[in-house]
Parts: sequence; C-alpha cells; structure tokens
Amino acid sequence: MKTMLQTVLASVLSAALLAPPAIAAQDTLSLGMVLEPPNLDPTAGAASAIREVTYANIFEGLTRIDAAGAVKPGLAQSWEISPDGLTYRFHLHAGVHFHDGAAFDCSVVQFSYARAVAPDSTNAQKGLFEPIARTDCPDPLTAVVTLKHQAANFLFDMGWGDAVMVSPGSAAGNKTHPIGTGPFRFVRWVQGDRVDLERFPGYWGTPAKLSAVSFRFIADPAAATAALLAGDLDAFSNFPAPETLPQLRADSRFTVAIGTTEGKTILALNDARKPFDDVRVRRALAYAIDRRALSAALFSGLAPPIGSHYTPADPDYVDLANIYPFDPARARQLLKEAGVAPGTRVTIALPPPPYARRSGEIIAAELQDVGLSVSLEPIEWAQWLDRVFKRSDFDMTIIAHTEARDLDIYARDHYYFNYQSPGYKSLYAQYLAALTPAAQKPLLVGLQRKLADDEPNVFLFALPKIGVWNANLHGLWRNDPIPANDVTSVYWGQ
Amino acid sequence: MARFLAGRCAILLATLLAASVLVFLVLQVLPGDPASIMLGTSARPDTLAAMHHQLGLDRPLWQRYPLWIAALLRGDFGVSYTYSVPVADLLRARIAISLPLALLAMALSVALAIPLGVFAAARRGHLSDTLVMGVAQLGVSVPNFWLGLLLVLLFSVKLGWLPAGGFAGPRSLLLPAVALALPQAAILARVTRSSVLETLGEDFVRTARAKGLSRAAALWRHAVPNALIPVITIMGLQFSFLLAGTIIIENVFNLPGLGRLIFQAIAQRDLIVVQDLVVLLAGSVIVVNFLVDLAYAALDPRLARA
Amino acid sequence: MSALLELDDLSVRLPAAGPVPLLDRVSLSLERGESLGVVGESGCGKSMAALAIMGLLPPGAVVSGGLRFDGQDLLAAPEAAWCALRGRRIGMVFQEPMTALNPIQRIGAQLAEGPRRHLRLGRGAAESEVLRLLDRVGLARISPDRYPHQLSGGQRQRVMIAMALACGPDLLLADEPTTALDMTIQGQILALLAELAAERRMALLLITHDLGVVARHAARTLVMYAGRVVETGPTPAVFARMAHPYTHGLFAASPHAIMAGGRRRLPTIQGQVPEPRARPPGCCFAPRCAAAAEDCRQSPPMLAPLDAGHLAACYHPRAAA
Amino acid sequence: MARPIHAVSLWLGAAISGAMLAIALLSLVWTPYPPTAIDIVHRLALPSARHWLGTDPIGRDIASMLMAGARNSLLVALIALAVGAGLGVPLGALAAARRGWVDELVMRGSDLAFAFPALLTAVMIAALAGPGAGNAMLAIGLFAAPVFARLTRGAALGVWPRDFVLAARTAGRGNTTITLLHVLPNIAGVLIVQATIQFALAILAEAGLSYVGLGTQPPQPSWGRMLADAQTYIFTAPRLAIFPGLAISLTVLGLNLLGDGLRDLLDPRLRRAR
Repeated sequence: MKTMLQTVLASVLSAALLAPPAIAAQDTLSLGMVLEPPNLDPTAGAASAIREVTYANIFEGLTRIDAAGAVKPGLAQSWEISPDGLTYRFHLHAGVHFHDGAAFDCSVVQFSYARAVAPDSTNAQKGLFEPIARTDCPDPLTAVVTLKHQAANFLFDMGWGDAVMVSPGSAAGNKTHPIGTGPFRFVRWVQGDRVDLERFPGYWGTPAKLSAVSFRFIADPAAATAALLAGDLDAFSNFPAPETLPQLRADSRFTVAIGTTEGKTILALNDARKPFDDVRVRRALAYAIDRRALSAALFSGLAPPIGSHYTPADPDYVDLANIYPFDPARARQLLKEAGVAPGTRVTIALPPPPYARRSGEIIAAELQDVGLSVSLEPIEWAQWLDRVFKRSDFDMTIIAHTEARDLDIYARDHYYFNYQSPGYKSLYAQYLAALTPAAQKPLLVGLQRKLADDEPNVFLFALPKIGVWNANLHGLWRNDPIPANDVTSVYWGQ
Repeated sequence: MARFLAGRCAILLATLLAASVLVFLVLQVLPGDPASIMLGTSARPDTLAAMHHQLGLDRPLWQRYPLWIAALLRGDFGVSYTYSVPVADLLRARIAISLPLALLAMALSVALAIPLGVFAAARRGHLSDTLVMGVAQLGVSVPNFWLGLLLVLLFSVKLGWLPAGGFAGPRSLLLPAVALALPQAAILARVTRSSVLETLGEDFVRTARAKGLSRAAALWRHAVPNALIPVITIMGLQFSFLLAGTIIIENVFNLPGLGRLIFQAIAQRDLIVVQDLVVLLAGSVIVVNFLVDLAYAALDPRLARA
Repeated sequence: MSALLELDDLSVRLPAAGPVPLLDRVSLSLERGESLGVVGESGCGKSMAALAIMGLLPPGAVVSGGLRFDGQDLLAAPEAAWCALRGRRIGMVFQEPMTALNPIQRIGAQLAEGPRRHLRLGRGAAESEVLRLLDRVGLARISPDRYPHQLSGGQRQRVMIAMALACGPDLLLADEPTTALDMTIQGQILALLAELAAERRMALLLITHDLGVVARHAARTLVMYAGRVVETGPTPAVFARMAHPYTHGLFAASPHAIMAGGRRRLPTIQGQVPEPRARPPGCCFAPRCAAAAEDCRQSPPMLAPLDAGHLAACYHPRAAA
Repeated sequence: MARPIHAVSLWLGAAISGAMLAIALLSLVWTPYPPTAIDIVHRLALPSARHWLGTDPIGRDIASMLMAGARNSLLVALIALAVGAGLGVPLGALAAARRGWVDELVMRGSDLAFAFPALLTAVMIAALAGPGAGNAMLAIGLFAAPVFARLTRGAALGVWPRDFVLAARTAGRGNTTITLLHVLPNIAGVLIVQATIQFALAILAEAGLSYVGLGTQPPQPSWGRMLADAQTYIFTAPRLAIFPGLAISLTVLGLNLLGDGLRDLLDPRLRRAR
C-alpha cells in the first residue's frame, strides 16, 4: 500500500527525474551484453565480445555461419572446390562497398588474408590461415585460394570473425572505428557504456530491418534485470541472472529463450600430477560431484549435465551424462582403492566468471564430503592464462571451453590438463582422415565415449544460452553456435 | 607565503614521483601478460611477440619508465592496450562520471552534515541533539555499499523510481551519491558538532554575546566559522575515503566510472591505464590535501604568516 | 531616583555543580558615573556576578533575588531585551584579551559589529566609527584590517575596551582587565578605563583581585568571599579599617603592601577558598581566620553596618585603626 | 548532564562488541549447521525454526555463516589493526623523538601511504599475490599505519616538553627508554581510543574488500562476500542482502560506541568538549 508521502514523492521525482524517454519508433534495438569488447576489430583480439558486436553486423567474411552453425555464403556467393581439396575458387558478390565507400573485390581478399598471417599480425586465430599457400585474383570478382594441405574445416573457419574482410584503407583503424561491408555501420562507442550502429544504406544485400542498434554493456546481473524490467533494454541475448528467470518468465512482456552453446564447463584436472594421474581418482571425483545440483544452483536447472567434451548442440552428440551418477560412497571407495588418504590436500583454481566461482564452492563442499581437503584459489584471467593454461601449474580448475567441436585438444601433445592417451590420438587421427559424415559419426561417438571412460577432466555441464527479449522482437539467435549477436534479420512485430 | 608555496609544491611533486615509481615497479612484477589476455588461448608465440612489439612491451624497464613519465609530463597518457584508444579519452569519459559522483556526494554530505552538526551543538544535551547524534552514530556504522544495496532495494526494486544501475543520465548518479554521502555526512556531522561545541566554549563567543549578539548570531557569525577550520581538514581526509568509496559504489551501481575502469584494467593487464589511473588517484588525494593546507592557511589568518 | 544598577540578594546556583549557590545573596547598587571595585580571590564569585549582570551565565544556571538596570527588572526580561542592553547600555571588558577576540575576524569588523547592530550604522559610518574608537583607545596607528594575533596583549585589551565602549554604554563591567598584561601596561589600561568612565559619566564595575587597583580607581569597594559579600563601603573607609579579617589578609598579601609597609616577605592567607560544595556551616572564612571563635563556626554572619555606608559580615570585625 | 549518555554509549558499545566477540568465539565450537555445508534441495529457504535466518542460493545456513563470518571479520580486522599500529606507533614515536629529517621522512612517507586508498593498495596486492584475507589485512594495515603514525607523533610531541621527560633526559636516559617509559604510557589513552575506531574502520574495510572479491576467499564465510553474492538475488531474495549488512553495521556500531565511551573516559581534553 502506498502512503500519501510515497505518492507525493513519486510524482515529484518522476516529474523531475524520470522524464519519460521519447517513445521509440519500433525499428531500433537496444541489446544488453555482459562484457564490453576491448576493441572492435575481430581480426585483432580474442574476446568474444568483439564478435558479439561486429560479426555479421559490421564485418563479413567470404562465408558465414548461421544460427544453426551451418556454413552459408557470405561475400562469396558461391565457390568450387577442386577434387584434391586444395583449391577453392570463390565467386564474389558484385557491387560490394565498405562503409567508407571503398570497393570490395578480390584484392581485398588477398589483403585480408595476407594481413592475418603477416609477421606483425595480432590475429588471435592465426592458425586458421595456416593452410593457405596463396590467394590469386584471376579477375576482380574471383578469388582463388590455394592450400598447402587438405583442411576439412576450411570453409567453416573462413566464416569465423577472425577471417572477415577488411579494407586496406581502413584496417588500421578498425579497433576503434570499424569499417566493414555489413548491413550496419559504426556510429559511436562510449567506452564502458555502449556501441551504437546504424543501418548502412549502401548495403549490397538485403537491407537490415532495424534502423539502429545499440549494444549496451551491463556486467551486473541485478542491473541487467532492472534494465530489462524498466524497458531500457529490448533484449539480453546472454542473460547473466538465471536466478531471476522465474520472474521474467511469468512476465508476458518477455520472451525467455533457453538455447545451447558450445560452452563445455569442466573441472579440469592436471593429469600429470598425483593423484590425478590415476583414472580411479578421476572417476571418483566424477562420482563425488552432483551435476544436477550444480545446474540447479547456478542456472535454475537450465544447464544440461554432460559426460564428455561435447554438448547437446553438437551433431553426433551422445548423452553420457549418467555414466558417473552422483554417488559419494562409490567415490570414497574408489579413492580408497587408489590409495588417496582422507585429508589429501587439493586446490581448485577459480577464474573470475561466476559459473566458476560458484561451482567452486559447491564442488569444494562435495569433495570435502568424500574426504579430500579442498582449498579454493580465486585468480584473475591473467593469472589463469599464465599459471594454469601456459605453465600447467595447477591441481584442478573450473573452466568452460567455448570453442566449437574442439575434441582435438585431447589429442594434442601439450595441453594444460596433460591428457596423454595413444588410444585417443589414434582414434582422432582416424576421424581426421574420415571424409564423409557417415564415416565420421562412429568415430565421433567413439571419441566421446573414450573421454567419458578415461575422464581426463570431470565434465560438468553445458552452459545454456539464456536469451530474454521483448515478446514483440523476432529474429534473434536462440542458440550460440559461435559468439555473435547477428541482428541482421531482427525485426519488430506483434 | 611564496616560499611556503614553493616548498609545498616541491614536496607535492616529490610525493607524486615516488608514487609513480612505486606503481610502475609493482605493475612490472605483476604476473600475467597483457598480450595473452588480448589474444586468448589460441594465440601462437609469433602473434604474442608481434603484440608485445606493438605495445612496446619488448623494451627494457629502464626505458619504459622514463618514456612513460616524459609522456605524462607532456600530457600524453599513452594508448590503452586493450581499448587501443588514447588513455586520456578513456579517463575523460570515466571522470565525467566519477567526478560528478564524488562532488555530488561531497556536496550532499556537507549540505547535510554542517547544519545538522551545528544544530546538534546548539541544542546540546536536548533530545534533538541525542537523536541527531544517535542517527549519525548509526550512519557512521553502515557500509556505504550496503546502503547502496538497500537504496536499490527500496527505490529501484520496490518503488521503481530510479535505475538500479548503469549510467542512464544524471539521475543514475543520485542513489550512488546518496549511498556515498550518508556515512560521510554522519562522520562530518559528528566532527562539526564537537568542533562547534569546542568553539562555543571560547571566550570570543562570550565577547560576541556581550556585544549584544543573539545566541544564533554569535553561533553563526563567530562560533561556526572558527569551528569549520578543523572540519575542513576532515573533509580533506574524507576525500581519500570518498575515492575508495567511489570505486566500490561504481561496482554496486554498475557505473562506468574510474573505479570500474581500474578493476577492469588490472584484470586485463592494461598496464598503462593502471599506471595512469593510480598516479591520477594518488595524485588527486595528494593535491586535495595540499589544497586543504592552503585553504587552512587562507581561512586561518594565524597560519598565513608561515 | 533609583540607582543605575541594583542587585538585591542576587543568588546564582548551577544545579550541575551542586546545590550550594555560587553567588549567595549579593546586594549592591551603582549610580551613574560611580565606580565600584569588586575584590576577592579567584573562585569567590566576582566573575559570576558580572556574568549574572550580563545575563551570560552558563546554561542551566538558576538565578533568584533582584536584578534591576535603570529601573528595568532584568530577571523578568526576555532574551531580546537582554540583547538590546548588552553592548548597547552595558559594555564588558574580559580578562583574557588573547582569547576574547575572534582570531579569524579583522579587528575592524569585530569593532563595527556592535555599532552596526545597535546603532544601525551603515558600512561607511561604521568604518569611520571604528577609526574614531581605535584613536580614542590610543591605537590610532593600528589598521582595522589587522587580525588579533598581529597585536600585542595590551593592544588587544585596548581593542576590547574600544569594543565595550563602541555604543556608549551607561555601565562598563571590567572583569580583571589587566591580569593578563605586563605590569607596565596594566597602569596604562586602568588609567584609560578611568579616564573614559569619567569622560562619559559611565558607571564602572571594576573586578579585580588586586586591592591596590581598587584603592586607586574605585570610589567604592566591595569584598567578596566564597560567593558572599564580606565587606563593602566607600574605598577610603574600607582601606582605613579593613574590618573583615579577609580584607586585611588580602591587603597583606598584595604586592602593594610590600611597597607600603616595606616588609621583605610576602605573606599569604593560609589555605584556599573552599569549594562551593565544601563550604563550612558558619563563616566561610573561619577555617582560614586567625581570629575565628566558636560563634564563627555556628552560623554565617550577616552584613552589618560599621559606620556610614561601611558594612562587614563578621562577628569579630577588626577595630578601626 | 552529558555524562550519563556517554556512560550509556560505553556500556552499550561494550555489550555489543562483547556479544559479537562471544558469537565469534562460539562459532569456533558450535554453529547451528556447518557454515560451509551445502544443501541444494533446501536452497533459498525462508527463515524458519529449522534455519533461523533461512538459507542462501546453495542451501547454506545463513545464521551459521553469519556466526563464522563474525569470527573472520574480527580476526582480519584485529590483525590489520596490529599491522597498522605495529608500523605506525613506532614510526610516529621515532619521528617525535628524533625530529629533524627523520620526522620529515616519516611524515612524507605517511603522506605517500595515505595517498593510496586501502582499496587501491588491496587491488595492487591482490593482483600481485592473489586475493585473500592475508592480503586484505596487509592492505588495511598499511592504510591505518599513517593514521597511527600521525596520531602518535602529534601526541608524543605534546609529552616531550613536559617536566618529567626533561627530568629523565637530564638523568641521561636515551630516547628509546624515555619513549617506552614516559611517552607511550602518557599517550596510551589516545592510542586506545584510536585503536577502537580503527578497529571499526578495519571491519568496514574488510567487508568492502570482500565485497569486491579482494578479501576473505571462499569457502571461508565472510559478511562482505555474502553481500556480494546476495546482490544478484536482490529481486528474488532481498533478505540475503539484509542480514550480513546488519551484522556489519551492528559490529561497527558497537565498536564506535565503545570508542566514544572510552574517549570520554580516557581523554579529558575531549571530555570537556562534549
């Protein structure tokens, strides 16, 4: 019940402070993001936030990835692959211009790829371009890329944000003033607050339906919720406050879309360190952890538990989540068999994301419960990259691997969790050699099962993509096959 | 006076220099590589090296410090590693939020504390004095970030009058400024009260009354101006707390100010931004205290002869 | 015609300090142009009397008896009436010139405050009035723009006097105006006060612990002890007889006595003024009095006339010399 | 007339502080539930007979966490206080005893230290050595040190010219002996009062640092972190943000009242002013 004073105050305050914003014409979008991009050049930085602003909206590559994760034509309207798989002939769209008026043709492709592999290149995914031997331009609208060796994922890779086309005249300034060929052009960046884009009238393809898009950076979950409720934001495609979902779901103004991501959240173990070199210990840890409780506590139960390094979003996914059901007694017994004394001290290094910090507390309690003495060590990203990732100086850590279909990391000789399995490596080599999806499928299943069996890391859950947006808004991606907020076909309707 | 000023300025500069060396050295031994944060886990060694070169991190320490300081003295704050924009631009945008916030908080706390403190002193021993001081005692004890949360709870969640966070125009500064100001006002009110009580006991106040000034006139014309001199010192000291408070409050309210910038810059090892910011913050504390000394000298003629 | 100032059994109590009155049934009267010296050791209630007359007693003080100024009953007067009197018709000079001036205000502003308030002088008129006042107290060469800390003690006391005189009061209270000053300055200041009082036909209430000062500058003398009047009368009569042993003791202890009597040793009165809450039931001075007898310890003596206008509160007054 | 009020503040302050200390000590041997015990099924339970103050988002008992948090808060603040006084008092005493360039150096050093808000120091230390209670103690202590140094110096300067110090000097006592025997005992009252106030400030600072993630680390319960964790639930379970804040405020209030009361008891100069 409102008191008189409240009512009076409310009217005074609303008059003074809440002068209602001008009713927005329904062709603009204000989209919330948790993290701000450090720069706006997807070819010079690893942060996914860069792609979440620029991918497909400002910058385009020869190919593009769609909402389902499939490769689609981008600036190249079609292509032919030579039978030996070494020559790609891309047919480029005609009449494509950059936002500054520069023309797009094959010379830009040559420039973009050469720039990515140059010695002074700071492209975070330089490896993608490693197979390229050279790029030729038989005519301005044809680009012929010759590879050194076969690369099954080449078309997919050229659809990444790191492989977008940049203009020789403006590439140097893309970090702060990105100029691409996309349907939106850059307007302004208010650091710490937002990036504004507007529809590019000279776009070569289907024009965007929205006239302007504003990406707003709101890291704090409570503030994000408040901004949505207040209508300051139209959408939050990766909503950071799962705890408020019941409230938002009950509110007919909003669409709540739970989608999938490639974020495999794992309790990574240092397999080169005792006692984690013993598979019984690793399995014991898997039995000791209640994945469903984690999902319930962190994501209101929306994060699907996983049992291997694959997510339900991936093709050929096998549900292995129940291989090690929650069973503390079994865990204790396995630990005993492996000779791990009760009270053995282990440390979990926790990087900053909330999923890691919160899982850490729960997992620590569960591992204490089976007799380990756990200490938690929260560290910054810088330290995580340096100590855990680069120098493998850790016992356990909690981390989400967000790269798509990255089963290869378990086949590497040196990777931070130090999994060494000749069996897995040979299986993976067979997979690489398999040329058809039909041939790949049993191998992919085998790889997943092998990982679940060896449990090099404890596989926890797949990060859900929680999208919350105005119920009248259509065309936003529900799933997250790659980091992007592709708003090119977003529109307002009823 | 000129000699006094020159001496104080020299000390000021020396302190700033010492602060800059300290910050620079600490940051150099900080584990973590800015380049690997920017380029992520897939980056190859040659890419990292290229990034190091681009950032100037391949130069030795003894070259980087003088380069940094010389540039600072020219007013060039350098270019942010992560944002790739001039640090000066970043700072300008962030100061545009933090400074009004700090000033608003300071103004609110002064506007609240001085009248209340004087009032309590004038009504010493009365119920109203006890009441005001009791509330002040509570105010001193409440952490400002909790107060911030409570304000959000009341004004944003329950009443929906004001934004819970983020910067959506000046009204976004209102709650954080109140959260910062109230505990500060409580301290200031207590100091004001005891200072006024002390001066009310002074002979010159009695002299003023003997001249026929009413109690209120003697209070405001003679006791309060004298009492405010020590209060100004406290306000100067509070500035340091206010800065620290601003850093936390900006996190509570998700305001893109200097406080968030410094957390972010440290996390991303944007060393140049951290260096500039720390020197800026430490410098502003030093400068404010210097200004307080000057104000003291200006307000108290007894000190002016120094 | 009634006296300018009349105290009639005026008592002051501070409940916070105990039930015993700090000022106990004090009566005195002062005519226009008359000068009265009030003497006694510190703590005997002299300053309390002055503050009572100014209405500036500490908060909580309880006043009883009669206090009249120019026929007006001050105890019944509202605060506004007090304010109109203070500085305008009653001026006061305090003991400690170092602290009695506001350290952060120019002396000119402090001097002008009274005239501007009471006489409604404009800025310009107040400025010239300040110059005139400074000149009158012998500070013609001191700029009104000075701050108190830039003046010597004697100069500050002259400023205080100028301030008290600023609106031409009818009564000037001077509470130990020279105690804090050098001997050489003391004479000048007292002379100035006497001169000004005479010039303006002001009544002067001069509070001091120094009998010599009273002897020279006051027509009448009032001796106080432990909050009470113990002897009062025309100065020559009081000094001639010193009927109360306390008056005599004070005189013997005063430095002037050395010069007068040529004695080597400075005698002192044994003991101290009793704390208000430790006052004996009889004569307060009895414990320190050589002449005290049994009756002195029973009940306090009342003021009784000795000869014309000369009264003393003593069962065994000293005989006339 | 003001005396009884301040006697009230002394006793009330002592009572609150004593109660907090008792709760902290009790938590060493008993809490309703283990403060780190997780019970996902009963997460976000409302206050009830079973869980007096309810449970948090992962089902921990809030009352138990608050009790253990008291222990943590008091301990961190106490050690920070020891660091601050341990650094500041000797330096201030030294400056007062030696004067001259030593004095100047100590004072300028304290200016420099003072220019870094505790939070900034903590951020730097945390970046260097990782966040943690130990580093929070160090940062808060480093920030308190100049306060103690200035206060000690100022108070000691007032003692040095006194007669008994001159007498000791004439008797040939050294600076250290005089400082220990005469100066410090004479300024102990001022220092104790300041220590109480700094203790309260240290509790606030620890809460602030833990709130931004630089203080006490999980699983060790901490009031500041409980507040930080509660922030995301401000729409759904605002009570999570109420209890820890009350605990902090109450403790600080108790110490401040105690400090005020002690000041009246020990510092006659200020007693007059009140």
